[in-house]
Amino acid sequence: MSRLIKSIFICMTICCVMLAGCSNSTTSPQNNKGSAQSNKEDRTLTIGMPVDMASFDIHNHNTITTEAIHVNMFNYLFKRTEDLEFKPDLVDTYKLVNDTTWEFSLKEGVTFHNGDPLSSSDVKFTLDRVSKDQTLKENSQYKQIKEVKVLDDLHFQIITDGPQPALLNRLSRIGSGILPKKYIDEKGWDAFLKHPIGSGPFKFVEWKRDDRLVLEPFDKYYEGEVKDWDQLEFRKIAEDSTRVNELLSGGVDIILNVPPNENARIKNHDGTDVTTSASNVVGLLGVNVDKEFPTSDPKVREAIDLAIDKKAITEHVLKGAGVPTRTRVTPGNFGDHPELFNTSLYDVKRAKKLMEEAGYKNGLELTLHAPNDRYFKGKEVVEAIAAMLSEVGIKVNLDFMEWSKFTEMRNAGANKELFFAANGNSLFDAATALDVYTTERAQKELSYSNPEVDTLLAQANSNMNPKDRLEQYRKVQEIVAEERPHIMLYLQSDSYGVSDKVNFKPRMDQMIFAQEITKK
Amino acid sequence: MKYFIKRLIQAVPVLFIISFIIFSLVYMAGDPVLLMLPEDAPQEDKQALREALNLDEPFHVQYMTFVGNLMQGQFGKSFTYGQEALPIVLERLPATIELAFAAIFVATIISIPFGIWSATKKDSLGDVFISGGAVLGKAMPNFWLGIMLILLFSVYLGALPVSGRGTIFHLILPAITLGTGIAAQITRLIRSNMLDILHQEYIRTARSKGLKEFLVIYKHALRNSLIPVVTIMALQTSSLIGGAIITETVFSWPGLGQLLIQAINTRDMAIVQASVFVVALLVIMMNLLADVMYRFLDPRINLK
Amino acid sequence: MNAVDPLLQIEDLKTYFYSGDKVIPSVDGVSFHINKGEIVALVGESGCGKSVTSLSILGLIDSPGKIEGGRILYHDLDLTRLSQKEKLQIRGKEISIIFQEPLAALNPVFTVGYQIQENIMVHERISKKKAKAKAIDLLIKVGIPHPEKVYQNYPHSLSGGMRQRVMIAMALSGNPKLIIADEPTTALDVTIQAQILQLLKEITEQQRTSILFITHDLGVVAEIADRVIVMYAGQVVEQADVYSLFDNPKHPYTKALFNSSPKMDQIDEELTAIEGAVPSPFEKPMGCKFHTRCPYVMGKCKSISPDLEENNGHLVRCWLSTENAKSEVT
Amino acid sequence: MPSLVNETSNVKSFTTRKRKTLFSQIFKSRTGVLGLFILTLVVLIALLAPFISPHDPAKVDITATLLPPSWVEGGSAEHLLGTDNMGRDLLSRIIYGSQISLLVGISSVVVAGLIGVLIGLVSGYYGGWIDNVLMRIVDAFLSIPNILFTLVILGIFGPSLITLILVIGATNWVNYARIVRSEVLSLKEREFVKAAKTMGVRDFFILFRHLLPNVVSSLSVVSTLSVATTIILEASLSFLGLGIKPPDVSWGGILSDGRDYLATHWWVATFPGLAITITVLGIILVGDWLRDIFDPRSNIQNDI
Repeated sequence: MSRLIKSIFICMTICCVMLAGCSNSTTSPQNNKGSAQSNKEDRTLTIGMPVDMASFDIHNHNTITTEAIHVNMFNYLFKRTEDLEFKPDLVDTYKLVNDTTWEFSLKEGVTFHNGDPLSSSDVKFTLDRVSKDQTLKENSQYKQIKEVKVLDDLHFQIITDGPQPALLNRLSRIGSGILPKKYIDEKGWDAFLKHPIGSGPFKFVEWKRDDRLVLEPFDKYYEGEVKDWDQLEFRKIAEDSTRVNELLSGGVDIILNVPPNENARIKNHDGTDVTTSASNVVGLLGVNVDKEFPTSDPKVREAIDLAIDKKAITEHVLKGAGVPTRTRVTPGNFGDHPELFNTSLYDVKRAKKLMEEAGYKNGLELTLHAPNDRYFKGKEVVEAIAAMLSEVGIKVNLDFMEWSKFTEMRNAGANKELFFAANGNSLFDAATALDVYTTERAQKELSYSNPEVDTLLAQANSNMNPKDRLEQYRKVQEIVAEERPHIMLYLQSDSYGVSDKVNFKPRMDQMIFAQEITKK
Repeated sequence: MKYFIKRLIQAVPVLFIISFIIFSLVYMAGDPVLLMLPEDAPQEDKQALREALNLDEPFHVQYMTFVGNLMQGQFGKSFTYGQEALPIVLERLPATIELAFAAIFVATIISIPFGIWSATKKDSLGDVFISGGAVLGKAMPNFWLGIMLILLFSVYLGALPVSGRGTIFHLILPAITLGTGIAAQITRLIRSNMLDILHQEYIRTARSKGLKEFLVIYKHALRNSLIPVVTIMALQTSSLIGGAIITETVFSWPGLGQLLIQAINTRDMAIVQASVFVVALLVIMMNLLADVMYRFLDPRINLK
Repeated sequence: MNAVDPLLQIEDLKTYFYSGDKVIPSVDGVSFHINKGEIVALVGESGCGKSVTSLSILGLIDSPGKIEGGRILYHDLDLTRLSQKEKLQIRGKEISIIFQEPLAALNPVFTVGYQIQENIMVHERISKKKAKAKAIDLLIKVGIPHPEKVYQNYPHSLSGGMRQRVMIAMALSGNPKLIIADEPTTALDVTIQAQILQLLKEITEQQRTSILFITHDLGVVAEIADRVIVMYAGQVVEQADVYSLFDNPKHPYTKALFNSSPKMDQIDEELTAIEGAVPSPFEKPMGCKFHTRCPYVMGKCKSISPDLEENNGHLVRCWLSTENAKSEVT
Repeated sequence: MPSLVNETSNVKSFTTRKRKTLFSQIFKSRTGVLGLFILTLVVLIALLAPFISPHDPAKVDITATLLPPSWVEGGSAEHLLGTDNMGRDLLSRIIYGSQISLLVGISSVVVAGLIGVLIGLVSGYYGGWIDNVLMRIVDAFLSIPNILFTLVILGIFGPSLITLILVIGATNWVNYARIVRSEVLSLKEREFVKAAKTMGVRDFFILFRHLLPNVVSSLSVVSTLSVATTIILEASLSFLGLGIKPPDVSWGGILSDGRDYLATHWWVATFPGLAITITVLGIILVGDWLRDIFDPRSNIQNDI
């Protein structure tokens, strides 16, 4: 008994001494940390992400930040260049055999991280999995692929269910990273998830969930081993201020999603800067045009559009990190409509008049749903909109919801007049952006249906003539801007905090190609 | 030993009740199938999955299945991770426990000297400051303190890492953040215990032996006043883990708290169930330990 | 004074307590002495200042109390003027104390053996092993069976008598010249009480240790004491050797004590039979402190406090006996 | 028992006996007075919010965001404490925020109190298997950390003012149940209850007329401190994104909004943080003081 207490005392004394030691060493931490870092961490590129990677199942997630990591481990058949042109990656040559058959040849000498060569059968395995298994989240983007035919080790054909003008877009985005068939066949899918291998410039070291993913350069990468870094770390730092502080204190080299209000702090700090890049994420208000709601009246929708000062929002709320837009298909995407971009309508007087004409002289009460903590400055934007709408006599009841509740509600079509969303476009093609206006997809959350739009989109989606296709998409955008099932607000841009120690140029598609990031 | 077994047996119905609470919550959460399948999955698939998950059975049947699985340590697959939930939860547990222990350690080294000083110098300026600080420590929201500490120690002084888990340095700020509240409480507890004990006759006896005042206080008085403190510390497990959820978010600490918050946001109920159950089990075990320890530390109570 | 060989001499001791702006003179000008090898009993009701007197000797008066005046001479040393360090050398070594309630006075979380050993090791440079052996010797000396076993025990697992023996062993461990026994038998039943008294007697005889025996039980006083000091409301009211006091108690308070005291073989009780209550410590009466309860009260008693007057080695603080003495003389 | 301890404690009880009226008790404790003063002030602010608030707390002005307090360079007299990230007047928001924060704090305590007192009374009075079952339920609730429980429920049902109050109430009742039960256990052995029983007074009457009034004092201590806990809990929930939703304003909400601006625009988070800290401080002081009055040696722990 007495010995027990004695031992507790001794333990505590030891701990005290230890802590005293710690606190002593922390008084001279600069050299302490400096020395540790200069030896080891200087050759480590650390990137602070707002969310953890979702999974190594590249077919079963739809988060861009996860793809941004995966591009370092897996190769696509095609790669988007910085200007968002398509460039063959694993593919050497390709040709269109007929409207539904494409033929490809693979580059020679590409190997997976375990040394196995990458061949046509790996491509078939990968694309078959995502196009056949309907439970996968990416299935809808790949079910157009009817069959993958292996011709030989380096040659294969892709046969689609109809003309697929956007096939190359599909082959260069989430879900298209080529997986190692042999490795997965031998070890099983779960083993792959625990220790994934790809053919990319970096290979897997470890993943501590909610903490960090560690990669290291792959020495036999077909374009040559990455020399600037010994290690690549993606750290999850959810809290905005913590992420910024981590950058300022030198804990990470690059951070994503810099909140606008922190721009000045990062810029004024020695050794860090902010760089921005346009994205293709558009903030918008979804409008339920169902008869039961006043928003079924086009005048009300127009009044709402006119009452919102998008310029003020981008300037004051987003602090410059956004551009007003009237369409979802913004520059950099196929089918963009330059006339509807970087412009907005704002006319409070006319909005008031429209409200009067629509019979809401004494005001109107609307509900605006918005998800919690999901979109960039979403809460502030929505609050600003509510304030602006109150100027024209529209009282907005804000309904902030959990993300899961929010999606559930929209899937069920249970949303009321308005909801706020910010949608991206991983395909960089108008097809995905405008698909939501088809009667099939719009009937629930938007209650919107326009036969002309349906026809135009159906034609465009299988139109192999790019010029006609462009015109069809532009026409749809004009109709949408007029009828307003969505009231477009702004195209948001992404801000990155970057340490002066690295060269980093953000990309519009938000991918982080670490081999392109170099040391200064 | 007998007592220990008795307490252990008492814990069984408690675990059942917890399983019932957890199950009811999830039952009320509604149909998970919508979240588990893609939006446009065909109706047949949804129905098939519902049947596979027994979701069409009445409440009590579903509950019995749940308890059956639970006894085998199965909470179902997490749909975000695509794995059995329990191993995922257990994988995070060490990080949270590490943080909790560090916080208790911080709380101990702050509260013992402060509590004693406060009691021996009752009503002095120091006592007023310590007592005031203790109340303040409880009144401050945790996350506020955490962010302030980061700004001060990491950004302005550059002395400690901002976030993440790794070296002992990474542990210091989160441990202080989480430990402050407990330190405040224990300081108050030690102070009032010491005040009580310093008036005990055996303290006078110790003095009458010619013992130095230091020994009188740190040996005779402290050992007595620590007995309830040890118990209280173990009983703090519950609020400690609660506080860890917030601290982990501020410091990006990859523990149970962050996992849970995410699981709640994505409605990954398997993870939610598993983590709540694991936490509850942990708390029950710590309470048991507290009880046993109390009996062990205090020779006045006979171990039967 | 007829001190042959005074070990301890208290002169005009004043120990006051403070509460807010009030002063409580718990010990108000007490003087007496203790000779070598002598057992002196200090008698009085609860709150009369006996315990405060004993704690003053050891310098154990806690704030808000303070020794405000007088001297406590131990040999030639004034204990009231010692530094903290010097006090530590006196306590447990030269003068030790036995408290009334051994269960409260022993630290519950240490073994009794350790607590005795601790006292030895504070005052002697001695190895742990030797200290332990010495502690066990002491346990044998105070008549504890299975001392090795008892050494390992915690106070709560011992009987009341055993605990008090442990306390005595602890008090003896420094070979003190003076033991203050603060009602050491009050909490014990009669047979154990007798044994403990016997033990204390034996110790004084063997080691020529003096004992200041504090009690309210006149039966115990008769059993053990050589000399008796009666205190009331912070003052000594009567002092005499045990025979002269028992034969001829002079102060009305002492007389009242005798009247209310239970007989030797009766179960010990608090002395409640005296009319009235001890005066409030805040509002001590003018004049003789006992006049509010005294059956022989005179006009003079209410205004002027009598002095302690000696008559044949018998000291009394009472106008009545002063008058009597005067009348005897004249 | 003539000992020093007794003499001094006699002195103490003598003084307390002399002036034991509640009114003078208040002013005996300086910290108690301070606490009471703070509380009164906060309650007054909450009640008078529409009259003393200089602006509409929801009035957004995106051209005047993040203005500093008026005494800082760049501040305007228009906005005494500056504006937040949406250009809303911070002072007005804090004034109005007191309403929701107090409302959540007090109503959830009422909810918890009602459930807890009822269960505690029944459990303690009837004993036996009822007590056993109820206490196991209490154990189960105790083993799930409060904030975790609240988070899960709010995650499932979505946070609104009403759910928040109900959920916090439904998870906090155990404290009351335990305290009431233990008090009832000792009370029911007392003469007046036994007498009532033998006289055939109905249980309902004994419970509510005889037992309830006797547990009010300890209840008042616990519930006071619970209000403080709840205010902090609400802030923590806001921080985790599950607190009060706009347009309702709570201190926790303002504080949590302001955390992104701590490094650049300190006032946005500092003032609501101060409001919480000061209010909680006041409540704790009052709670401590109530405890001292009702039961100086009580073992009620306030677990914040």
